[in-house]
Order: sequence, then C-alpha cells, then structure tokens
Amino acid sequence: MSGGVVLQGLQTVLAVLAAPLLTGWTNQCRARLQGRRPPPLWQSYRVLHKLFLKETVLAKEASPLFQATPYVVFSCMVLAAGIVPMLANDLPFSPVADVIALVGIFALARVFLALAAMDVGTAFGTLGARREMLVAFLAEPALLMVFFTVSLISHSTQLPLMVHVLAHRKFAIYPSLAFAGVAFWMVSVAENARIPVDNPTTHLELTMIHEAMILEYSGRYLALIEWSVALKLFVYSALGIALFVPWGIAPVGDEAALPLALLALVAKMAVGGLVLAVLETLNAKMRLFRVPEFLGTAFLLAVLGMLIHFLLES
Amino acid sequence: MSEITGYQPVAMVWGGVLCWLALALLAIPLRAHKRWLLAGFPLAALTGLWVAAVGVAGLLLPASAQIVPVGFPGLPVHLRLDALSGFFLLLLGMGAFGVSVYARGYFQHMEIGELARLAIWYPAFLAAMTLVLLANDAYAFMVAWELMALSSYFLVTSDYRVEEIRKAGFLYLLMAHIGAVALLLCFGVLQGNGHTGDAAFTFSAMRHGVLTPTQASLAFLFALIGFGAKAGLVPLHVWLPEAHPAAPSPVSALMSGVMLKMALYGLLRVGFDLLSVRQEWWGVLVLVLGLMTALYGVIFAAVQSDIKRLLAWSSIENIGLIFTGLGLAIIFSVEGKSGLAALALTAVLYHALNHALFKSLLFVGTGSVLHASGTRLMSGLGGLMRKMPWTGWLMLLGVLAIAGLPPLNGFVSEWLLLQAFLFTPGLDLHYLNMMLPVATASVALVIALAAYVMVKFYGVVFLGQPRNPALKHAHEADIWQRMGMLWLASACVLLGLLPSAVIVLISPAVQQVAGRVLTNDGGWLVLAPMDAARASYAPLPFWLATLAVLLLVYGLVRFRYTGRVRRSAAWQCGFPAVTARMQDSAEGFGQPIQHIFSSFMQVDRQYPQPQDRTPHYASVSIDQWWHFLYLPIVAATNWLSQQTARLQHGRIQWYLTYSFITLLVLLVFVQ
Amino acid sequence: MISTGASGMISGWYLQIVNLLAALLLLISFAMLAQRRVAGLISLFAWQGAALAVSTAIVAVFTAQWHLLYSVALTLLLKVMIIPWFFYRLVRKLGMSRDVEPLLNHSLTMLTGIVLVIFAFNLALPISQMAGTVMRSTLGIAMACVLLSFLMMITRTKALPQVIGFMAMENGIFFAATSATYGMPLVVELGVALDVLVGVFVLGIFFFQIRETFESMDLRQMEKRKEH
Amino acid sequence: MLLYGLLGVPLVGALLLLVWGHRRLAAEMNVLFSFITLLFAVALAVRVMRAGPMEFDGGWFFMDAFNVFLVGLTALVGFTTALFSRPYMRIECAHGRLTMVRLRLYHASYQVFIAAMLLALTTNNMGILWVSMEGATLATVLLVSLYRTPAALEAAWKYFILCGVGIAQALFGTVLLYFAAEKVLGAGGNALLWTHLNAVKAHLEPTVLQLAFVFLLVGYGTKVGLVPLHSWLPDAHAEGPTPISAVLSGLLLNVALYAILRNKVLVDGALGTQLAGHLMMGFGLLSVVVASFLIRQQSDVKRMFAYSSIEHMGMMTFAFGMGGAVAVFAGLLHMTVHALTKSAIFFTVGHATQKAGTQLMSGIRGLMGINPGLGWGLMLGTMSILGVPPFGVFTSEFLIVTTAMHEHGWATPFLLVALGVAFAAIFGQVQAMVFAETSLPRLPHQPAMTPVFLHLVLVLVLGIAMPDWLAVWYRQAAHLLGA
Repeated sequence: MSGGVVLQGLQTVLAVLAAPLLTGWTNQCRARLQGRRPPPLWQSYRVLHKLFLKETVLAKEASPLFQATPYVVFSCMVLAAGIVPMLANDLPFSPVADVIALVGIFALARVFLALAAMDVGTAFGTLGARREMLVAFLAEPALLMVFFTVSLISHSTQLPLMVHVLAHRKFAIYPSLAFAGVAFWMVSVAENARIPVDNPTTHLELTMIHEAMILEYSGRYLALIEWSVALKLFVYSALGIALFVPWGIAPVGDEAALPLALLALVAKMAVGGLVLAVLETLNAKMRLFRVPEFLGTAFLLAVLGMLIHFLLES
Repeated sequence: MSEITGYQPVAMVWGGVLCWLALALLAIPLRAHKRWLLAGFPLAALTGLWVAAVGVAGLLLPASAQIVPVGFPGLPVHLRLDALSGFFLLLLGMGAFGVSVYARGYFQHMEIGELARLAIWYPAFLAAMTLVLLANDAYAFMVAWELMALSSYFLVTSDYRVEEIRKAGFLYLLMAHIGAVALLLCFGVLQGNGHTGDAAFTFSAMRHGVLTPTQASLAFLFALIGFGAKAGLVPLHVWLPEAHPAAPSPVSALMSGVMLKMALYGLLRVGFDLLSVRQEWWGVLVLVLGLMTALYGVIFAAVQSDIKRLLAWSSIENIGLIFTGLGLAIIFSVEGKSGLAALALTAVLYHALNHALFKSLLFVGTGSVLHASGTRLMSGLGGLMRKMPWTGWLMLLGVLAIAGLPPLNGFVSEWLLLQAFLFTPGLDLHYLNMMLPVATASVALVIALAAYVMVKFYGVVFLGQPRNPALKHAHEADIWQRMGMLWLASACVLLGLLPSAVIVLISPAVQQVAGRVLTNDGGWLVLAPMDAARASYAPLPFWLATLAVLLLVYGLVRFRYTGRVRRSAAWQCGFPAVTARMQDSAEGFGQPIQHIFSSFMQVDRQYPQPQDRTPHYASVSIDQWWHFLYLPIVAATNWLSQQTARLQHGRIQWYLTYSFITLLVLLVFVQ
Repeated sequence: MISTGASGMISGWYLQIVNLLAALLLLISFAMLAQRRVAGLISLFAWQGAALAVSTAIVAVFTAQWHLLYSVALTLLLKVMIIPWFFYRLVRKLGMSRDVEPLLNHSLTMLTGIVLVIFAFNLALPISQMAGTVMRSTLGIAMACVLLSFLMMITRTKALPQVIGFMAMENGIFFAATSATYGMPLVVELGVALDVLVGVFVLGIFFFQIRETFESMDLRQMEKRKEH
Repeated sequence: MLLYGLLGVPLVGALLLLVWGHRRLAAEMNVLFSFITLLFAVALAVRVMRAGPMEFDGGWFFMDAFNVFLVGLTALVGFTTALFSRPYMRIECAHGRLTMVRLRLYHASYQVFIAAMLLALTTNNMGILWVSMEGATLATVLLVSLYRTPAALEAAWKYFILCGVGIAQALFGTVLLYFAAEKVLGAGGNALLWTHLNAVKAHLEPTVLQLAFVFLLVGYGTKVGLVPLHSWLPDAHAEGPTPISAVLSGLLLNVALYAILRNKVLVDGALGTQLAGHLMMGFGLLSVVVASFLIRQQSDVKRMFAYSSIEHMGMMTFAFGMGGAVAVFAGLLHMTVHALTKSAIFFTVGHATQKAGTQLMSGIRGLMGINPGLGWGLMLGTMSILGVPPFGVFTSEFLIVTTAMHEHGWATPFLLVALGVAFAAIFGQVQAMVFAETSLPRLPHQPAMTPVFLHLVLVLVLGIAMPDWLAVWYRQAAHLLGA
C-alpha cells in the first residue's frame, strides 16, 4: 500500500513535470515536418519560467474568479494526472474518481476557464468561451461514449481495472475498440485545441478558440494555464495509451516492471507526439461550423463502437 | 382526529400542514399589516424545517397511517407516511426552508396587496404539496393535487396586472387541469375492484386491486399524462417556460424545485406502489419521453435570453433526466434486476433532491438579480459579480452543481445515472440493448449541453461588463436572501461531498420502491454502487485533494514567484475602444445551438437596419410543439364550437323544430 | 257507470257523434294549419274549443262522468269565449289582422301534416286498445292534433298565430285526457285552467310590450339573440 | 302546519308585495318573507330527517329525503338571492333601468315563483306538480322581460313559447301517466299521487309509461335546459335581471329535473329496463358536449354562465341516468353545489355588469381593482364551477366521472373533452375580467358579498368535510330514486 502511495506521488509528479516536455517534443516534430528549425526541447519550460517571472497585468474588471481560475484549472489537471495509470496500475488514489469523474474533472476545468474568459467582458473572451463550450458539449459525450465502449469490455469504469483487463486479455481484435480509438483521437484533438479543430499557435479572431479565452491572462496566471494545457495533453495521451495500447504498464505489486514501464511510456509518448505532429501538419484548420460535424462524427463512431460491441463481442 | 397513537410521524407532519394552513388563513385578516405578513415567512420556513425533520423520521421509521374524519362521508381523508413520502417531505422541507427564508427578504419590497396575496397562497401551496405526499386515497390526493395547482396559480398571477403573466397563468392552470383530468382517469381505472363504494378509492384498496394488463397499462398511461403534464414532460411542457418566469422568484423556485418533484412522486406512487405489476414497454416509453424532454429542454434553455425562462427550460431538462432514470428503473424492475433498479432509482431520487436544491438556489438568486437590476433579459445584465458578490459566489455554486461538475451534488446523481446506464448490457430485450447506448449518448449530450447553458447563464449575468449603465446601482441581496441562498448552496455542497451518507438516508425510499437498497461497496467515504471494482467515486477525498493541490500550487507560486500584479485596462488584442456591447449577447451565445439544432425550433429573427442608431439583433426561438400539437387543437376546438354555434341562430321556429324533431325521434325510438 | 260492452245499443249513436266531433277536431286542426288570416284562425280556434266542449259534454252525460262537466264549463268559458274574444280584441287593438305568411310552403306543410297524422295514429294504436273508455279510438286523433299544432307553431312567423297554435295544442291534450281517461282529476283540471288563464293574461301584457317595443308583431324581428 | 307555513308565507308575501312592493321597505320585506320561508323549510327538513318520509293532508303532500333537501336548497337560495337583490335592484332603479312599479311586479313575482317551486317540490300529485311548474314559468316570464328592452322581450317571448310548448308535452305525458295509473288505482285524484303510483309502479302498463316518459322528458327536459331543447335558456338568463338568472339557474332547473326524476322512478319500476336511464344519459351527454362548445363562443358573461348551467344540468342528468348509488349520490350533490355556486357567480356577475354598464365580457375588466371581494368571489366561484378542488363541484364530478368510467367507459372521453373545453373557455374569460387592468374607479358602495361567500363556503364545506347527516340524507334520497 505504501508502495502504492509512493508510486502514486511519483507518477503524478512525473506527469506534472514531464508534461511541457511532450508539448516541446510535439512542437519540435511539427517544426521539422514543416521544414522549420525546431525550437529546443526545453523551450516549453523556458516559456513557463519566463512567464512566472513576469509582471502580471490584470484587467481592471477582473474578479477574484478570474484570478482563481488558473489555480483551479491546474489543480484539476494534476488530479486528472493522478488518476490515469501511466507507469503503474497500483494507484491508491484512483478509486476517488473513475473515468466519468475524469470527464467531470476536465469539464470543471473547462467551465472555469470559460467563465474566467467571460469575466473581463471582452469580445474575444466571450467568443472564445462560447466556442470552447460548443466544442465541449460535442466532445464530452463522445469522450464518454469512448469510455463506455471500453468499459463494456472491461466491466469497469475504474481506470486501473480497465487497463488491467485490457492489458491481460486474450489477444483479439476488437473492432469496437478501433472505432473507439479513432473517436478518442478526434475528441482529444478537439479537447486539446489542436489542428484541425483549433490552432494553438494563432491569435486570429476568426479561428481561435482556446487562445481567445486566455487572452487576458499574463504572467504567472498565463504560466499556470499554459502548464495546464500541456498537462492536459499529457494526460490525454496517457489516457489514450492506457486504453488502447496498455501493454507495458506495471501491474499491481510488480515494482520490477517499473523501469520497463517508464521506457514504454516514453516511447509511446514520443510516437504519440510524432503522430500528432504529422496529423497537424497534414490537416488544415477547419471552419468553426465544420467542428460540430467533425465531433458529430466522433460521437457517431463512439456510438457505433458501442453498438458493434453489442453485436459482435457480447 | 381518530387513530392518532403516540407521536406518529404522520401526525407530526399533519401538524406542519396545519401550521402552514394557519399561516395562510391568518394572512387574510392581517392583509393590511405588512410586518405581520412578512413575519409569516420565517415561520413558514421553520415549519419547512420541521417537515423536513419529520420526513427524515418517515424515512427511518416504519410507515404510519392515520385517518382524519373530514372530507367525504364514507371516505375520510386517509393519510400515510412511508419512506417514499418521507423522502419527498425531506425534499420539500429543505427547499421550503431556504426559499421561505429568502422570501422574507425578497417580498419585503412588494406592494401590500401583492404581498397579502403571496402571504395567503404561499403557505397554502406548501401545505397542499405536503398533503399530496401524505394522501392515501384518491380523493384526498386529487384535492391536494388541485389545491397545489390552484394555490400556485394564484402565486404565479400575484402580479396579475401584466397581461403576459395572466396568459401564463391561464396556460398553466389549463394544463394543470388537463393533467388532473388524466389523473382522475388513472384513479378511475385503478379503483380497487375488489371493493365497492367509497372504500374503492383508498390506495390500500388499489394496491390489492387486480387489473388486467390492459387496464394496468391504461392506468399507467393516464398517470404518465397526468403527472407528465405537471412535471413538464415533452410535449406537455409548454406551460412551464411561461409560468415559471411569470411567478415571483421564490415561487418559481418552489414550483421548479419542489412542485415538479410532486409529479415524480405521483408517478412513483402509482407506477411502483399502486400498480403491483409493471410492463417493460412502460419503462421504454418513459425513457424515450424523458430523453426527448431532456434534450428538448436543454436545447431551448441554450437559446433563451430571459434568465428565468432559461432556468425554466433547464428544469424541463432536469425533469427529463429524472424521467430517463425512472424509465430505466422500470425496465430493470420488470426484468427482475432489482439491484440495478435500486441504482437507477437512487439516481432518480438523488437527482430530484439535487435539482430541488440547486434550481431553487438559482431561481432565488435570479430573483435577487431581478430585484437589483429590474430586468430578466440578459441583454440588460452583466458584471453583477462585482456588485453582488454574495449572490454571485453562491450562484456560482448552484451553476456548477447544475452543470453536473464535481465535486458538487449534480455530478453525483448524474454519475449514478450514467453508471445505471453502463449496467444495462444483459437486458433480456435485445432491442433495448441496442437502444440504450444511444440513450446513454443522449444523456451525455444533455449533461454536456447543460454545462454550456450554465456557462452562458452565469457568464452573461454575473461576469463581463454591465450591459446597462443602470446596473451601476445594482445592490446586494439583503441578509434574509443571503441566508436563504446560503442554506441552499451549502446543501448542494454537502450533498455533493457526502453521497454515501445521503444514499443511506434515502435507501428506505429506494427499498420501498425497488424492493431492494442500493448496496454501497465503498464505505462512508467512497461511493461505489454494487461493486467497488466496477466504479467508485469519492468526492470528499477528491475535494480535499483538489484543495490540497490548489493550496500547494498557490503556495508554491506565491512563494517562488513574487511578481507584481498590476491592474490595467483589458488587453483585447490591443483593441482600444472596448464597450460592453462588444461582449457576446445571450443571443450570440445561443446562436451555435440554434444553428446546430435548427430543426427543433422555429426562429424569429429581428435584424438591425442599416440606419439604426442603436442596432439590435434579437432572435426568438419558438417551440415547434406549438405548431404541431397545440395550435391545431385550438383550431379544431374553435371550428367545432363555431359549427355548434350555428345551431343557435335565434329563430324561434327553428328552436321549436328542434323540440319537435326530438319528440318525434324519441317517439320512433321507443316504439 | 255504463260499460261499453253491455250497452252497445245506446253507445252506438252517441259514440258516432263523438267520433264525428273528433274528426271535426282533426279537420279544424288541418284548417288551422292552412289558414292564413289571423281572424280566421281565431274563429277556427273557437270552433275547435266548441267541438271539444260538445264532445266532452256528450261523453260526460252518456257515461255519467259528471265531473267532466266542470271541464266542459271551463273549456266553454275559457277557450270558446274569453280567449277568442281576447284575441279578437288584441287583433283589433294592435291592428294585426294582416295575412299570416307561413314559413313553409303550403302543400309541403299539408303533406307533413298527413305524415304526422299517420304517425300519431300508429303511435296511439297500442295504447287506445288498452283504454277502457268509450272513445278510446279518438286518442290517435288527439295525439295528431297535438302534433299538428306543434307543426303550426313552427310554420308561423307572427306572434299571435303561434300562441293560437299553443292553445290548440292544449286543446289536443285535453281531448286526449277526455278520450283516454274521462279527463284528469278535478284539482288538476282546475290548476291547468288557472295556468291557461294566467298564461293568456301574461300573454296579453306581453303583446302590448312587444307592440310597444317593436311596433310590429312579426317574430322575425326577434332573432337577435344568437351565437353567430 | 309547517308545510302550510312553507307554502303560505311566500304566497302571503306575494300578495302583500303586490300591494306594497313599490314602497320603501319592499326589498326588506322580500328578504323577510324569504327568511321566514327558509325557517319553515329548515324546521320541516329537521322534522322529515328525524321522522322519515311523511305524507300530509291525506296524501296531497309528501315529503321524503329527496324533496325535503331540495326544499331546503330552494328556500336557502331564495333567501340569499333576496338578500342580493336588495342592493342590486336598488341600484338598478337608481340607474333608471327600472321604475318602482316594475319593482313591485318584481317582488311579487319573486315570491310567487318561490311559492310555485316549493309547491312543485312538496306536492304528491303529479298533476299539481305540472301545474306549479307551469306557474313558476309564468311567474318568471314577466320578470325576464322586466327591462322591456327588445332583447329582453325577445328572450321572454322565447322563454314563454318554448317552455310553454315544452311543458305542454309534459302535460300530455302526465295524461298518459294518469291513463296508466287509472287502470291500477282507479279513477280519481288518488291515481296521480306519487306515493300511490310508486307503490304499484310494477303493475303500470309499460307501453304507456314509456310513451309517457318521452313526453315528460321532452317536456320537463325543456325546462331543465337539455340540448336540443335548451334554446330558451341562455336568452332568458342573459336578459333577465340578475337575481332572476340566479334563481332560474340555481333553482328552477333543479326543480324541473326533480320532476323528471320522480317520473323516472315510476317508469323504471314499470319497465324494468334501463330505457329511461339511457335516454337521460344521452340527453345529458349531448348537453354537456354541445354546451361546452357553445361556451367557447360567448361574449356575454351571463350567457356564458347560462351555457355553463346547461352543461352542468347535462352532467346531473347523465349521472341520474346512469343510476346506481354512487352516481345518484353524485347527481344530488351536484344539484346542490351547482345551485349554490352558480347563484353565487350570478351575484358577483350582477354587481360586475352593473358597474361596467355592459354584459359584454370585453367591457368588464379588473374586478380585483374595483372591489377585491367581488374579484375573489367571481374567481373562486368560477374555479368552483369548473370543478377545481376543494370545492364540492369537484367532488360530484369526481364521482360521476369515475363511475362513468366503470359503467360506461365510452362516455368518459366526451365528458372530459367537454369539461376541458368549458374550463379553457370560461377560465380564459373570467381571468381577464377579474385580473386585467381597468380604468373604472373602485366600487362606491359595498356589494352584497355575504350571499356569495356564504354559498362558496357551503360549497367548500361540501367539498372537504361533508357533514354526515347530509350524506345520510343524500343516500336516503338516492335510495328513493331507486339506487
């Protein structure tokens, strides 16, 4: 048990610390693919450091809610990181929240961010909040559906258990999982404000979603938000790994498997970042009103996955 | 009073009812004394607390019954307090306490005439709802039910000079009446056929009545129509978005938060208690209707620009979710999966309780906003967080709760509901197995959309900049109002943090309805229905962890980085001339929804003209049901009545002819 | 009490007179249906009353139903004298002796009348067979009179003819009472007579009121209370 | 003795008022006489309740639970209406709509009317019953035309002719009844005594009685206002003075229905079939449905409530037609509550129209502002008549509908649709009348609200706590009606 607590802490801290690395890696890959000179891998940390040290400028109208939001969002992401198995399955904290609660945590962070965006009362902030919520209400059910499909196979909504079942099942091709996987990818893209749904690198009024929400943040608040964004991407990636390629995660009580698990995680994350970069390079950002169609497709795929599970696998 | 033995809980509730009735009656002679009238509300609140306490007693103690020898000869008023009514009494009492405390502050600025009307009907309304929960025979139930409708009608129309309010009241009472007629039919079918005379109307006779499947289905359908009309089930929901905004806010709070649950209670009473056997298709029907209601409600909530209307539609949505769960419970119970039925029912009851609290909170908070700003339209609101911090923060809790976000109470019940859905595989009916994933998806969609709606609601009203210069003078709610809201908000938090305890508390009600309690595999800290390995949720540790991380991060950041904070104008990408009109309006926020779900509604848009000095865009989304269902009925009625009127054309010879022909026809008939 | 069976000889001729009078009543009813002039209508009404009175008197005398004589007296007094006289006076005073235009086509009315008579006869047949009275076969005629008067009320557009139709209907009912049961109990007869008297009195007041207000007795002015 | 008091007081009152009716205290005298009548009625009721059914005067009069309850109701509503008419008619005079001479006519006829109805209720003789029904009609014809407006005259004329013709059919029916009775009971006055008839009803000739019932039903049914014989009713209610509308709706219709029911008992006994009941159900249902659709078309408030009376009379007729203990009980209860409620409504409507100067509902607005008592009176009265609990109308409708569901399921949809339409139509109008903004000033004088609230409280008591003795009474009456 105590080992579990240590592992839990270790893994969470690792996630928090390593999250900007994944962002940096993705950016590097993308720059390479686009023929630009890549920023160093540590660029994300530098940016965070810089932001933390900077003077914070707050809008006059900003309320305490605006100031509290970065902390809330960041804590939510840390919590999420504490639930998703990355290295080991032995997570004493995980009964606190299952996948549905995980979706809830993400939603909480998002709602706070959207409210904060509306707090100052600028045109961009409200616009961003609206678009963010639009994306969310389509993405969230799709995400839930993905989880449900997986949980139908694993008979649980507890992540460690799901991972355990998925990793130790007899090897078989689950078409439902394939559908769910594609849907999950689409949802993650939307949730993490990546191309083709959103572009994290632009500040164009017509296209931006996430960036519009955090326009008014600066200094340490912005740093926290950026860090949360990185952490969110990391958690999502870990989630994808846990659900669809869970092999390698150390089972309960098997400390010896940990180094291998770490290696596997790094490898999978690297591949994941690369894939993300490739896809971002290949696709163009879509019009805002194509987004519902995009997410609708994800939703449909997830539901199809569930139906297929009933039809073929049960 | 016969048959009172000792301090039976039922007799104690009866005391609460009498208290409320006495307050109502006392208000009539005191109708000119403002101070006395206002003093009635805290007393009503205390009575509410008392009723809630007795409700808990009803949950924990065995059922108790009482016969009060008033009412119909041969059919005295039968009262009974069992766990199910105990639960709803608890709900009623908790809601009533908070709202009544609030009402003391809210009503004190009313004109005396309106205050007097409110002071008379408000306690009467509470008493009627209590009686609905206690009634143990069809007659008493109907009387209480209609008294509830009547008193709430008078509360809705307390400001009757406004034509819209009258229209809303009319529609409300009409729908209530139609619902009551359906209930009458339901009880008519249920009438215990083993008994004759007046005794056939007692619930105990109905419980033992033997019905054919057709009769039972008929009774259930009538009950569904009757209670659905009160609950606002689509397509019987049309009154709700009209009546709730029309009422004074505490009344809206009670109606939305508490009265709608009486419909749930009624359906549970009829469907699970009076009808001993259920059929699976009832569950499917309720499920489908519930989903439709939820989806319809939330979509329309998203496109409203009147805050109370928005909340009213959101109530429709929540009722939809509740009924979805109920449908699931029926399906499970028919299939003999009583454990799962218990899970679904727990979700239903939990959500009902939650909704009673957060919707009351939101409605009363809206009342404070209305009082401070004088408008319900979002286009004239904004930035109230800074003027009304108490209201703002307490409302934030309500908003987060209703949006189904952890660690508040809304999340718990929605989590339970989703868990219930996840357990559906393995039903005997295969088409259900196929259908339920889609249903699950819809529930998820509704929950996500609810968050959208609430961000819109809170963001537009409390955040941003005031859209109307007059809002500079907005004032904070007074101490009574704050206390009321505080009560409701803390209840939301507590229910969110201690779900295991709550589930234990409501388990007698679940036991009574589903025949089994929901087993919690996780102890008092962790909520783990059925099996901890399948799913668990522990809000208290969750909340503590969040808090810990938050404090840690805050501490670290503040300790490590001590950078200055400077206040300046908003950045806005450097755009200099920022005005409040540049923020998203309510219509703007609803536009994507209008766009995506355009087939659900008919949108009337008013576009600004090029020469407008203050260009304004407005869009009103009209419920399609009006066109599909209600207007054709009205037209048909009018047509029929015009045709009938042709009979009456004033010429006496014709009238004589009618008599003559009648005579001849009858003579031929008897020959 | 003379039983019909035993005194076939005596009953023979008076019964024939009664039957004749009954036929006369029916004829008068038809005549009233056809009559266009108000004055003529009033005299027909008086004649109808007279025929009623005579037939009742004959029955009273020959069957020793002496109480029927009260009824005869009342009929003579009311329906042959007072009411016609009153109506004549009204007609003169209010100047409404103009022709009565029926609402319905004349021949159609007659045809309907005949159908009604057949209908009434059929209706009365089983009942009159049960009756113990000497003039039971006239019940059908009484019923026909009632229906014909009803028809007459329907087809008239002026107030007075309508009232006369109403009174004729009362005559038919009286005739039925006599023919089926040798009249109603005396109290009832008296009561009915009182009602008729009061009714006519009320009617008189009424006519003046109508006249005052509408300046005509045409019912077509009184069709304003309607629903569309 | 009590009986003579009951019948004599209004007659004496009528004579006195005929002389005195235009003087200063005539209205008070009217109230006084009505009150004494009420006292006699109560005393009689108590006696009958204690001692059971009794005959008076060698069988000329007969009191049992059924008619004594109607006597009580009639005397009560007669008294409260007199109370209401005192200020009402005074204001009418002040407005110049009436002269003192007509007021004399009014007062005298009012007492005659009450006397006629009491006679109709107490007499044992079916012939006298007819005579007094006709008398009640005649007493009110001139009251309907009291205002001498063209509309009032037209209404009165239709009332006179249609009811006259109708009641002539009833006379014919009575003749047929006598014809049948005479064979069993022998000729003479006793053959029309209801108690005697009732004793031998099984031996009465069925063919005759069924024919008789048709005529009686059409005849008295015209007075009840059953569709399609109802055409006089809305006119007479709308154009007469409001107190008369109140007693017409509240009392006369009941008494006419009483006449039908007395006859139905005999016919049922003779026929041994449900024919009479089915006919009544048919008429009742038709009345309920047609009247409720006609309500939708109204713009005149008194007309609207007149149609509502048709609807409710139809409801009662339907209930009595169904027969059975519960339905008849409900029918009797409905009689009571409808009489009380409808007259209360007419009282408030009277004051409202007087104030607004029009009977058009579009012209009557904001009663709540003019006088809250008036507003609440009309509002609650309407709620009550529409069958909203806890008022007694709901109770009876509850029983009627639930019984109908079990006995004649096919009829329930019609009943309920009609109730729904009537609800929407009436309530939509009343709400605006009571609540909407008005430019009229407050009512200068205090309206006569005591009768209104007295009636409503009684109806409320009937709805939530019916006293046992009353229930026993109703049950006895229901038993008498063959249930």
